[in-house]
Amino acid sequence: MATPHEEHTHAQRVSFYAKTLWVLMVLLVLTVAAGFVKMPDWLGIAVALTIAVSKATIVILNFMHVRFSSKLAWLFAGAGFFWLIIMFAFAFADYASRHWEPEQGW
Amino acid sequence: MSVREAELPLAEHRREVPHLGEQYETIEQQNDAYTIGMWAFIVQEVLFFGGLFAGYAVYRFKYLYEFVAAHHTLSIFFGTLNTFVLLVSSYTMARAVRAAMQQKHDKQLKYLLWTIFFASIFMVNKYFEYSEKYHAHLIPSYSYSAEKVIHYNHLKVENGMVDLGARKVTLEEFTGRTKLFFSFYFIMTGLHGLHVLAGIIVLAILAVRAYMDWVRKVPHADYMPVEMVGLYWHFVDIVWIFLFPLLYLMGGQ
Amino acid sequence: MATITAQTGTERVNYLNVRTTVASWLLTLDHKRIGILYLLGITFFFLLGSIAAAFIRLELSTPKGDLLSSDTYNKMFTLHGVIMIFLFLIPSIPASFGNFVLPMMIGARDVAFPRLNLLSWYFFMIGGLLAVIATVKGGIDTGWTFYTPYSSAFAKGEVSLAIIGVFLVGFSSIFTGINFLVTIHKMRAPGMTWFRLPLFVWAMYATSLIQVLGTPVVAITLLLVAVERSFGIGIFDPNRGGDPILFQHLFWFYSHPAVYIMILPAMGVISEVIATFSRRRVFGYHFVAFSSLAIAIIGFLVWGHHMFTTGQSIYAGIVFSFLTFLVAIPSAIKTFNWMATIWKGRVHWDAPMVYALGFLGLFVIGGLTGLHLASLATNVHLTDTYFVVAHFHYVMVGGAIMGYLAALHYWWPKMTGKMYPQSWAKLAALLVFVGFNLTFFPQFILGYMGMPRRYHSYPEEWWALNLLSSAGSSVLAVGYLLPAIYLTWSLKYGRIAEKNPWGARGLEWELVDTLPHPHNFERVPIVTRPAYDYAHPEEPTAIFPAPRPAYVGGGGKDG
Amino acid sequence: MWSIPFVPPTASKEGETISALYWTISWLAVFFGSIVLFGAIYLAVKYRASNEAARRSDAVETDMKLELTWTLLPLVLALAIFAWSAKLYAGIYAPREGAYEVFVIGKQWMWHCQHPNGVRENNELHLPAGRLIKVNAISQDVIHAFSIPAFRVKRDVVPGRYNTMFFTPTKPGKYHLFCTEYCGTKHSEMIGWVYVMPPEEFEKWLAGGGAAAAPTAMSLEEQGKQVFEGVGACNTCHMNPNSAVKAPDLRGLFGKKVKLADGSTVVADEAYIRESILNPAAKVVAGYQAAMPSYQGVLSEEQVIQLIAYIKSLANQKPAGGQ
Repeated sequence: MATPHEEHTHAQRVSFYAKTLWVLMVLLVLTVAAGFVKMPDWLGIAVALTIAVSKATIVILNFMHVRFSSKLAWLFAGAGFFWLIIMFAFAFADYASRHWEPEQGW
Repeated sequence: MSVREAELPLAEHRREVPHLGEQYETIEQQNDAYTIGMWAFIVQEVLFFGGLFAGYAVYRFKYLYEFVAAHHTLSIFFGTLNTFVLLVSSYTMARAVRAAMQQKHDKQLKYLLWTIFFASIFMVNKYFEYSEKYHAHLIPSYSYSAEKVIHYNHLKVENGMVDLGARKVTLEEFTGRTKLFFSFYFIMTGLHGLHVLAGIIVLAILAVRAYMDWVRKVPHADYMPVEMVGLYWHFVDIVWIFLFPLLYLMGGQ
Repeated sequence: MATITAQTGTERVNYLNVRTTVASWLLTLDHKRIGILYLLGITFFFLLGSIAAAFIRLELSTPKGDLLSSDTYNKMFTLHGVIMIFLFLIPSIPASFGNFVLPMMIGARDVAFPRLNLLSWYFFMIGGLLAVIATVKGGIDTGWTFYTPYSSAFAKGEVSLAIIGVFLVGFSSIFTGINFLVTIHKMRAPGMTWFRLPLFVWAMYATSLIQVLGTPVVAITLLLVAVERSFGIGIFDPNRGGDPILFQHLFWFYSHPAVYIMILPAMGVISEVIATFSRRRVFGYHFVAFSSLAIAIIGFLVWGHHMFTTGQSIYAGIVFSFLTFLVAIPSAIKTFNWMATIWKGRVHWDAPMVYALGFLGLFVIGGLTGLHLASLATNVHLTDTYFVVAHFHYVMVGGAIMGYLAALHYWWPKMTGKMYPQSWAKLAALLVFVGFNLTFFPQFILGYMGMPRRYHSYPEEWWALNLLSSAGSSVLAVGYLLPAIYLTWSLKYGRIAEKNPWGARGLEWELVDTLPHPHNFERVPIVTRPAYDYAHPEEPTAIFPAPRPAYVGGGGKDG
Repeated sequence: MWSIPFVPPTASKEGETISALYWTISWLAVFFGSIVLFGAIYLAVKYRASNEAARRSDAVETDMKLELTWTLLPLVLALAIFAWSAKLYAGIYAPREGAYEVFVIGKQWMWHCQHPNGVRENNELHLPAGRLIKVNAISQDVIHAFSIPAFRVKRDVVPGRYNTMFFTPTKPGKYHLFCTEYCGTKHSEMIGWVYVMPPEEFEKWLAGGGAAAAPTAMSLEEQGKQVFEGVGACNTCHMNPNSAVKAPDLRGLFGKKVKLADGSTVVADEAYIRESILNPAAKVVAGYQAAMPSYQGVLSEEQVIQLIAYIKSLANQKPAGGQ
């Protein structure tokens, strides 16, 4: 029985956290830079979201220790965002397809 | 048989780990339960903010020009600074959790205080931003006026029509739609600010407990509360990571 | 609570008499006491909602609508809707019986977070109190759906106060959901693998998934309506640039899965009751278990069938209609499996079984009329008519409340240590069944004839059917009063229940004596047999290990 | 004396097919419902504990064949119903050509219907039998729903956008009209009547200015022309050879594809024209300036509908070159 003292904890080396912070800083600079580049609206959104998603995943995996915790934590972390996608997908399916009138006598 | 004896005979392994709840058998079970419980709470928060993001996305899709005009009044400097501050506070929080896991209560206290410090900077920035908006009548209540937005974007307004370059909209409609942007701005950043405030209060409580553990040289204190608040704090940072590009940078406009 | 008279000379300690001060009840962390507190709370709100229902049926017994003014009538049906859905149906089985029985079923001493459990009860009572205050201060007339722009721009009355009340009750439901998710994952006794779990626990797991994933969206949507009312912004008000259909999307994203929060626990109870009183393991255990999960997940993809006529695009309507037909299949699987369980079983016609058969009859009618509303063309004609009212009452009252009554009669001896008169209970079940059909079947006919919902006056020719429906509702009212009478009677004068009155399998019956110990089990049991193992009555489902001091079982570790 | 009705009148072509669908689903429901209800009771009685005669076996716990049958059978039936109902649904809401168009405006607690020739009715609607009807509905305040049970059709009336539906009344008669989306205090008084008349009788009624109801004899187009030249003052720019501002020619516009300034093309239907009147800058035609002022708040919903009718009447004229 693991005595409570040397329990296994997810604590990592300091450099692990420092490197994560650096990567996040680089991505932040990237986000702001992307903000000033003139590009069509949908591309702007795509770029901004990919950078934000990558920053969020890094924070979840490294800072929130999901990388080292049980499969269940992965499941819960993923479920939240997956349900968000369900809500966005079906709501936008309605808004986007509102102008497609099926042709006559369909 | 008195009530006291009816309590469960205190199993020997409970005495060593005082913070083990009665309903749990082992400390791993309790730690896993706390982690999963916190993640369930974060899933619920993701969907709570998700509803707001869905509403914002629909109106951004419908009123792009007005939203772009309105977002120019937000200062990108403050936005970037706030993101920087929150990222660093996430880092210091992770260091605090690490220190707690290693039972180094002094370093844990230090990093908790750093986290509180950065969080307070975030709130101070927010205060400046909000007060600046208040003076510009951009708070979306009855006293809202789109003057600042028009002035800021140098938009021409003749006989009640605002010229947005690609198209023209009546002043009354323009005010309504920019007010919609600011209502989403204030609700989303306000709700996020409340979460940061709640985070500061809980961090303060943790700091006091860390100090007590440090002073009393507690051999191995329960690090789970610090890890839980860490999960909550990283989530609050993630919400801002999505808020910043969508509100302040509007994706490349 | 009445003090329980001694059983075997020395007074055994149980969760009721261990401490009997008021503070011990209001600050309790024991999941069983919180279950009882919830039971009292929801009974009070069920009474309130029923009074509103009585006024509605009285009003509709005459075409002219002369008993109540139209404004009061609107407030009555809104009150009936809000109270019955948010304050009774959603917490009814999960919060009261789930809290009471779930930990015992999986061999745990308590839920994962007892303090969060108590906080959820206080949120529930404060939210309910706010709803009552909003009613007393003038009431709201927006309907329980709070459709904008009426609720945000045109409705007078205490809408914001009622919304805060519903917001708090929503969070109480989220906390219960989080608690059960973690309890089922992490607190199962050793040996209690996922496929040895009773089906009630599977149903609770699916319900908690919906509570955690769905409720926050309605919380934020109603918050936006309240903010819109107080600051005059136009998020859902088209005159100020908003979009009312966006409100409907966000509202129904939660509110349809919410109806599965109401019915899934009842299905769990029915699986338990039918298995126990047919003395047979539930037929197709895996199918019934996974259909609970399927309902919970597909339930999130179908909300558009509430919006077929609102101008939602035709293609989105077709997608939602297709998925709505899919979500009906798991319910069909469950129903047929229940029937197959009764086939070749030894059926004991005790009171809970009579309620369960009533559930089967009414739920199947409710479920099948859902097909009329899932199919696009008939939905156009039937939506917002009394056909919809009859459909959801068949599923909610015929399904969820019959399941709730079955649970009440099944676990009553476990909760109070007393038995109730079986004959009165069966009569009550019959009365509820007959009264219910008399009340709501005419509404199907009225609905097909096009009588709109929420009308306080209607054309002359529909008088007869409405009168029949109002008459039926009085029979239903008597059917509901009977259990209240003989159950409270049994508290004082009821026969002392023996340890396993129904001869049921399962940890909560075999290992826990009639009135459970505050900590359920002396030591954590080891589960050896799967659930409903009536084929081997001699082997207990779980055994207590030899008393070794530092037993480390570690809950069902599944990673 | 109490002739209790159990079935609504069926007075439209769509109504017949939807009733057929309704009764198919109902008989399926009765069939499966009785299997479950009476089956469960029968099994519970046959296998009651006290009846030792019944053969019992604890062996069978699950039977894949049985499970598959009662999964796939309902699935197949459900998909059949789904396909049939989807087709009928498109029949009601998908746009169709050559319909007699009626404009309906719902406002708190009354219906206001307008015929193409200018006849206006409150809480009443006269329709010709046998012709395809297109109802174009909009609300001025909250969400209502225009529901005629006898035709088995219903459309939510949402403020800020046109919702349309198509049906073909067949049996002449007087049928109920209800508001079925909760809209406030007098929601249950927002009712009325729909009269279906034989075609020639309907023409006579229409020509007579709708007997009691319509004060003016002018048709919708004439009223639209009046607004076009009068309060709207649209002819200062449109179709005016010597106007200072270059504005698109509205002749031959309705129903055609229009190329917009931002490159996309859109069909000039009612919604496009209404939006171009109330918010002209939203969809600027290619090659033109966004110079037109908005008429939001200047023209009422009726006047907008009259303008649309007038512009539709110009649809078959040839646009003068060059404008």
